[in-house]
Amino acid sequence: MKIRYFAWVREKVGVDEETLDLPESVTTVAHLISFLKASDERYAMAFEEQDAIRVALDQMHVEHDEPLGVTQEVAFFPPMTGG
Amino acid sequence: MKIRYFAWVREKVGVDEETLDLPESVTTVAHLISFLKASDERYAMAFEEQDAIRVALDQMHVEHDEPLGVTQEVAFFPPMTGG
Amino acid sequence: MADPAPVLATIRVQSEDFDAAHEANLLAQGRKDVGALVTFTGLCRDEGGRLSALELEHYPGMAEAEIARIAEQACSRWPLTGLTVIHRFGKIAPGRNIVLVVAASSHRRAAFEAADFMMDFLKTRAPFWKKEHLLSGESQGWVEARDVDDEDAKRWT
Amino acid sequence: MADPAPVLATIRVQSEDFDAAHEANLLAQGRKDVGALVTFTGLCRDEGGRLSALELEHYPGMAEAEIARIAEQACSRWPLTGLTVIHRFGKIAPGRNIVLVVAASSHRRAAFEAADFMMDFLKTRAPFWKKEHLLSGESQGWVEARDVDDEDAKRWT
Repeated sequence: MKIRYFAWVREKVGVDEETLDLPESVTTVAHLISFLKASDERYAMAFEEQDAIRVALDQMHVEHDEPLGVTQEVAFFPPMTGG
Repeated sequence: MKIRYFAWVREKVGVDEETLDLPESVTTVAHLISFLKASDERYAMAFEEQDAIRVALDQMHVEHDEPLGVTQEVAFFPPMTGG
Repeated sequence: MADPAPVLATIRVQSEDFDAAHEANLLAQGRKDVGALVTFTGLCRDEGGRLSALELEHYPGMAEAEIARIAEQACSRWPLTGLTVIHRFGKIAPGRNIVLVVAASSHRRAAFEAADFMMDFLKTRAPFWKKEHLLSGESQGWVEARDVDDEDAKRWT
Repeated sequence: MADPAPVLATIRVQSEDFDAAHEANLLAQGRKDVGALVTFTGLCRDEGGRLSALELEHYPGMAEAEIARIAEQACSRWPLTGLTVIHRFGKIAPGRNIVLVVAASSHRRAAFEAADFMMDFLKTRAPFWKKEHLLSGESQGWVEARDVDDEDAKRWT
């Protein structure tokens, strides 16, 4: 699964995007965050304030309890500040 | 006292403006309207829907119970439709 | 740092057309404290092909004075960095400009609300009256004031 | 007379500057049913001389898609005759344009509300992030989302 990071989440994780093979137990956004946090300190830092993190599945905003389903692209980013 | 008329009030009265000598008993806008209505049919027509008529004294909006005081210019007109 | 100078609104009542972009640029150019610029342009509609023109009558002197009073309220109510109001009079063809409000501020809500407020009170307090001219050549008569405009204006009290 | 065609919003996400007047004219020219044109321009402020630039990061693809979703809501909610949204990305100096919304309608309230709505949801849902660059040469870091923007967006629900 392709994972993209933006703004300070990107800076903390240290990469723009990466493609990861996920275990079958990872079925929701929240599972994915837990999986990433457990895998490396960089993710633990990036997702420290977990409630502040926004998520998009295939470029649509979703909540953390959303199933990953057949998603091809996950994106993590801070609250938006455009406009 | 100079009196000006605009829009359909002007059309019904038949003049843009006129200068009238008012009796001392005419001390408010409402008195002035009654005085005009009694003086000629044109005014009676123009002020028929009296509540709809707006008034300005020296170019400031006022209510019908406003005293004329030292007003130099009275204006009568329909509700505004600019913008 | 000295307090910012009070904002002086630019107000014009004229028969000539205006250039909305030029007026908006004047409020922004050379400044770095303007974060939001809201421009409202009111245009003459043909009402489904019915109208050949609107004719706007105004009360010279009072029109400028009343717009200035409304603008003063807007400037005291919102932290504006600039405010421009232009209202045309005379015969105006469908598709042409009638009225312009430009409000500039550091903050978007102030600019939106000030422009919206100006339009509501221009509609209900500025001494202008519209007469419709039909394509058929007749004059349709005077446009009637709409209750909804009074209700819009009441939102601000 | 046939029903009017559904309004297609014009949406662009670009690093280049835009010409607000040109975009506004496109929505009005050659038409006689547009009574109200509201143009919102968001500009980069220097925050009291502190900033040398804002840098806007965005999520390519999703930025356009999310703006299109917001625009679609605006078009279904208000009777618009046209809607244009342009959002820039990259480094933007104080005094320069960041974002443009132009809403055209027969009626002023629809144009005002649609533009206001678009800006509230661009702020809170379009995937853009601002980083501040200081005159001192340092990067100040990322602009934090403001609760007041969420509250503004909630006005429409």
